[in-house]
Amino acid sequence: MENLLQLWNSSGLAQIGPGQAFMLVIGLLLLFLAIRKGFEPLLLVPIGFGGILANIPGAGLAYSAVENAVQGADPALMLDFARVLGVAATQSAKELLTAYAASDSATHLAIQQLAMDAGYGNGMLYSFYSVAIASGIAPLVIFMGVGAMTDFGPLLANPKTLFLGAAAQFGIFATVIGAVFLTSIGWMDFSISDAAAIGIIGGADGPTAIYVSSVLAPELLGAIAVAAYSYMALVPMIQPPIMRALTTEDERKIEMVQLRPVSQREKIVFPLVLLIMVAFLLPDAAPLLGMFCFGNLMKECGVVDRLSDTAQNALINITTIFLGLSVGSKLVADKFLDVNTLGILGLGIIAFGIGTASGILMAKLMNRFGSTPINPLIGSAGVSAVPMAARVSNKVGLEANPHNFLLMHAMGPNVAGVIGSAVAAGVMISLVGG
Amino acid sequence: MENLLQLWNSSGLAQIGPGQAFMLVIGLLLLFLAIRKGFEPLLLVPIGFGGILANIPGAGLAYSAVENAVQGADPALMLDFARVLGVAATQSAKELLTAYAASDSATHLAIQQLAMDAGYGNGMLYSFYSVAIASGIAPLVIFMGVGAMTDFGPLLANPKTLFLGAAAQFGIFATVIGAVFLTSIGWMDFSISDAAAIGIIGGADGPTAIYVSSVLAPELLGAIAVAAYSYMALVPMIQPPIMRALTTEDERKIEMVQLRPVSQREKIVFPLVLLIMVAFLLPDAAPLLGMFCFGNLMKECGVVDRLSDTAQNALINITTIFLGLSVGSKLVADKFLDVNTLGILGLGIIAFGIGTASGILMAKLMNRFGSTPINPLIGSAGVSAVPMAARVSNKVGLEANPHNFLLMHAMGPNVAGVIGSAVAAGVMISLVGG
Amino acid sequence: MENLLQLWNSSGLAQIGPGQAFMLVIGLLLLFLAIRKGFEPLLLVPIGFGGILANIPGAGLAYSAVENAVQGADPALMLDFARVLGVAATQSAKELLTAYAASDSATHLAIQQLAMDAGYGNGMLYSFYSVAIASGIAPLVIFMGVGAMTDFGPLLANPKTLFLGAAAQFGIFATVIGAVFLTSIGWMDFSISDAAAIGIIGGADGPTAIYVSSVLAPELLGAIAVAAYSYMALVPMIQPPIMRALTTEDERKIEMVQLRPVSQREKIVFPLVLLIMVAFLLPDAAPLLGMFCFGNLMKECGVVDRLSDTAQNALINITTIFLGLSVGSKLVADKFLDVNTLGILGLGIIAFGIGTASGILMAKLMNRFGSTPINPLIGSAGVSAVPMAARVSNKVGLEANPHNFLLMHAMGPNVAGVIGSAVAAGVMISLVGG
Amino acid sequence: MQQDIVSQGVELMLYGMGTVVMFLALLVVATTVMSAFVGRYFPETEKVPAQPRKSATAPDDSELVAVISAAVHQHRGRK
Amino acid sequence: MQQDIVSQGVELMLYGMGTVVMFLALLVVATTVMSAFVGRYFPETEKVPAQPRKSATAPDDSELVAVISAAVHQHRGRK
Amino acid sequence: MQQDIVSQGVELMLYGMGTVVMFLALLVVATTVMSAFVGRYFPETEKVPAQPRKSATAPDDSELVAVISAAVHQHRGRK
Ligand code: NA
Ligand code: NA
Ligand code: NA
Repeated sequence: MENLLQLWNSSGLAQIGPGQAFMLVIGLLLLFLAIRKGFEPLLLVPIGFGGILANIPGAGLAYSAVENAVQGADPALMLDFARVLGVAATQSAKELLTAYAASDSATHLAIQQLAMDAGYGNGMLYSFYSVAIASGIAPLVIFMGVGAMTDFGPLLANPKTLFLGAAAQFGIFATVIGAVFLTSIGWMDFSISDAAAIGIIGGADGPTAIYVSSVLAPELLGAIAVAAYSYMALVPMIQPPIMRALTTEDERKIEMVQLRPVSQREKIVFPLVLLIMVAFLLPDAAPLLGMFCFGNLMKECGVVDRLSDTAQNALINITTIFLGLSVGSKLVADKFLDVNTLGILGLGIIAFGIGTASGILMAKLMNRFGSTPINPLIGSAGVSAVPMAARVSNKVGLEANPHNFLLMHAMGPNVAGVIGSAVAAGVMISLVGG
Repeated sequence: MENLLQLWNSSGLAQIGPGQAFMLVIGLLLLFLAIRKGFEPLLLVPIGFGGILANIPGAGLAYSAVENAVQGADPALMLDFARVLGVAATQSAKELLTAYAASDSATHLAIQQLAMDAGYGNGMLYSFYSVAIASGIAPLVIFMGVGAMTDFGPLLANPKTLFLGAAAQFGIFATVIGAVFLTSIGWMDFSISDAAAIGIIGGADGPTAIYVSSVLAPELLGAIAVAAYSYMALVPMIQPPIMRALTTEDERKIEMVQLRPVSQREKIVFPLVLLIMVAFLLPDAAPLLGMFCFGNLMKECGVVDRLSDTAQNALINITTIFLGLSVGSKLVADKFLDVNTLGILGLGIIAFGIGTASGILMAKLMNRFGSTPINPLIGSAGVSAVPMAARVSNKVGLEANPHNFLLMHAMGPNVAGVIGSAVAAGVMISLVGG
Repeated sequence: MENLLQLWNSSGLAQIGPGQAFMLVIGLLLLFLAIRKGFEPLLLVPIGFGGILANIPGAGLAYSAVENAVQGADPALMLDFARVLGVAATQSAKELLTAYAASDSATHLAIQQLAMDAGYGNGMLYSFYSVAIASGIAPLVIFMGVGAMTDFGPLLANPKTLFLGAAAQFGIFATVIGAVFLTSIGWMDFSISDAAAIGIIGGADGPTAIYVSSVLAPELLGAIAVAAYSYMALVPMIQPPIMRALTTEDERKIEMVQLRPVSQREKIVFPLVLLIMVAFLLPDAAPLLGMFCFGNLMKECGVVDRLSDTAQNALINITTIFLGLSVGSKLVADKFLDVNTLGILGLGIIAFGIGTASGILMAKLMNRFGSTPINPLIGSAGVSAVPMAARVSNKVGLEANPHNFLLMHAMGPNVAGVIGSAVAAGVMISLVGG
Repeated sequence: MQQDIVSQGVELMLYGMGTVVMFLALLVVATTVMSAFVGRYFPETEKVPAQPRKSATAPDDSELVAVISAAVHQHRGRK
Repeated sequence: MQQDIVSQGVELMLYGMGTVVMFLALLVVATTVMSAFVGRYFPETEKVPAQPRKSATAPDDSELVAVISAAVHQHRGRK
Repeated sequence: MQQDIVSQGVELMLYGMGTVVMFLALLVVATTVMSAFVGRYFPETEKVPAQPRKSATAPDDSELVAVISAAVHQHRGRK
């Protein structure tokens, strides 16, 4: 009988809260969007599944040993925790965790040892998160793989498109302003670090967003990653109206001159030039852009093809699986269900819109002062969201002029946008994260 | 001269004990069985090789830094150990290690620091074990890969075969009874946790057995894993006599109606249904079944094929290599050579036999009450041992009736058996492991 | 304004020192040699790139949290460090780090906690180094992959070529003498451990050199690895003059009898024979040779092809990427730019030369006493540098006699050299590392 | 050794086996309901082959076919 | 909440966007110079195809061709 | 610096080189014995090719052959 009770008490139905139930539905919804609607499935399938696992009631898969111990709420253990933390023994679970978060590393270790000795362990997803994201490694490895898949040819053929990639990052910083404004009027409660992490959604680059969040605002990482990947999937819906509103029919019809051929040697030297510039000007962007350049150099140099091949396949796939599940661990109800999450979702879409608009307006500006005509539709590709945004430019361009193939021209600002948002990430970590 | 002595003293011949010599032979025997006889070579080659490495005299590859320090037996260091552990300085090596195992995490850390400061390090296999198995990760990753290789089509076409998969798990629990009985009459010395871990051998599923052992009875893990994989390889010898004894010629001739086609959508939804049921009813099975369902969803959803492909190949292969070597580390003589190991080997084969019989008897029972005829030979496939057991059902069926192809019908109970033993694992961890 | 200053102060140009600038050039030079000249690109591309990343001023990618904290030089934190280390508060950064290195594990932990609490973290490359090399795992995994790519057929057909592989290791030990001699006359400052690690360059085997350095002389690892791989790439330039000088035209024309066919069973049993001999005679070589034999057994046994395939591809490639970047972290200016580095580079090339000569002289000696003629040119392949050295033997042989194909004959001493240097590694770790 | 390890074992068997059977029985129900629901409300409009798609290798197929075509040409050219 | 979080945000925007634009503008210069330099002093002598080489699979090609040849033979033999 | 680092080095050389030579000499003996033993008592009945089997790709062969057959058909159909 006692066993039956033990089984029932350890079952999910006996322990589920409304938040967890809601998050299970959210997880299923993400899977539906990924599988049925094709929303960035490589990330959203693992994230959605991880979100479901994280919210299994009673399993504690997304919690650390300490959090699991606090939820276990053994009175004697809680007394020990309170003693080590130096707080009153009457503190609630939430207050204990707050005191724990504020304590120093030595206290952390002592509390962890107490939790382990009492038989509590880290949940599976928490372990994945520690190894893959808290260490910073998974986004960097993915960035290396992305580098190994990126062709800088179109950018090298027309370096001026870097300006489009720069302009589109205005979406990032406009969103920072939005976040601090919402805070100043009391609707939300974001610190300047939070605001910077939220802004990076406008960079339209998944690994960069996850990397910045993991450094500046780990508690918002789940919402930021979900917003970034969802909106990247929505680029074909978000961008075209803005593109049409800001351009005239004539502008959309502009045909661009064919790109010059780019030699292999230029492609080999480019990642090194970029790396040296990062080294001299913005060391805080060195991890992200360094790994990106490394991947690209492996691809282009032609002598380490087996490494480049692995970076583009086995390694990035393995990392993606664990990155996705780890992000899912941040969808646990008591961290995700917060008014701030709504703010993040709202600000994220604004970031995409402003980035798109800035890119287009910069292209129009360059058209006014430059001699070579630029179709302003390629400006929107500067937000990155590689290669979706470039395809959108191409598609909208074809609607206006069936002989106008903008895809390769849009790939320039598209990869420039990746560099641009990594630079923005470096600046923000440098200014805010110190 | 002193150097020659140092070299000789550090050589294996000067240090080998009879147990290690015996275990080297066991390791070679496992390799022979794997390579020449085809006994589950993907696991038994690494396990056998790991077993040899673990028993290399003087190398200490399977020991932690602390164990290596205790074997080094430097008197000053042993005094320090005894002081930190709070035991008498006259304790033997074995007593010191027992006191260490019983001490709390803070003491563990202090002793480890002393051992490291004295120049002792963790052996290679010990490190592999810590990362791959003690963390729980390797069995889970393998389970994900197995999920990505599993086709639930036959099960979905005939869900009633889940009952066969349930019945065959009786082998697990009957073995628990056997283990506690042997303990109660004093022949063996198993705790209830040990008994549960031994029982899981009857689940005929390698990663589940390793996962449960690593949680409930890490010191028995080597014997349990070796038994599980050896008996899985022996399924074509163990099962047919039992199958023939419990069925009549007529029963073996029963032809089954062809399976209905199963739509892709059912296959996509099924792992989610299973996951939700696990979440609500048996959270303790969530890590195992969650990863299994995740692998299966990646396979079936059709939009993350590169992840599914990696989960089935590079990732599962890498994990298998380190899992096998890690299991081998538990074949170190002073842990493996124990009367309990004999008990485990004996109980394991009984578990397989009882599981086989239960599956067949359940099929006969269902035949009595159901309308659609079931060939009782597919009941034996319920033990899992995918896909060996299903092939055995097919083979024995063909002997009785050359037109009777049972393979696809037996795949239903076969994969049901995987779910069944993962559920059993969850129950046992929930009831015993708390 | 303050922000502009913060950005400028955090830029690389404001912080770069002459050493870092020089090392950036060295990194680019390594990349040039690897990409343009084909110098062992699989290792030197990651090493060179890692070297650049390590020397990005202000990024601290190659430093631990403690080193980064000491470079940050916050006065209050330095006072805390000095207090915990028990040294005077007036110590310089360098003296603090020396005191830290000399302190015990518990003090290490306390200092690390202080650094983390102050917001300092481990650099990316430092983390890679800890996981990949300090743990010993990466060289071992690469050795396993090399084992899975090695064909012992030519060695088994003519086991006497093992003597050539033994003789060529004299380069290792002659270099040890060179290193201690340079120390005794005061030109360099090497300990006996350092000398042993430097000697292993003469083994012409990358993973062995990295493994030995990581155990015996981690601070010299960068220079040793760069020397080892560079000279391996230079084998076609270093060896031929020595080969021609030590052999007569007639000797170079010697044609060797065709190798007997070797059965698969011999190939399966050989790694086990080697493993057992290592177990009995030289346990300290067990990690290296154990993993090597394991890889080879997986390849030859024919029943775990999917594991062997992964060990030769995805796994070795992933490991190579991180191994290379980790070695690059040791090219950080303040550790690499040292007069000892010049000594290492000089001694390394001498080691290659002596090894080559010893192999050839041993072949001539065997020719004098044996009945079967041996072309002494295959002796130089005994240094390992697989398969480059064997190709050099073949090429020089063809010059003397266009019908003389030595490649397969030279593969015997070539793989024998791998075993030989792994044995030498074991001896040195046993005698010096204890 | 506790005196009642046997009774512990029996308990474990009863509750364990009971849970396994109950869980899988519920899964039979859930699966049947799910299949009926999917079949009724979300029938697959396009014809899907009965066996699972061999799509894991899909990303390489086009490339593989190209290589093969080249190889076949080369192979013929050599004759 | 600090009273000046808005001004912090504005500052972050100004310095951040400024850095992004400056960095990418310098990169335009550096890239243009690099391309001109490479084109002038290190022109590629051999003709290189415009698209990146599909060499990632190169190490396996010979083996693949061998397997294919065998398969083609086998395939014909079966007819 | 200890005064006798040179003698330490010489010792390391003597013992080290001695061990290497001895170990490999024993390995020559062991290998020769092993080959003789295997050749006498466990000769391979089936004819095995001299070069190592290219079996690393074996698990995929059947699939590969299927793909190839399809490709060849497709290739021909296109003509
Ligand atoms: Na971007
Ligand atoms: Na089972
Ligand atoms: Na060597």
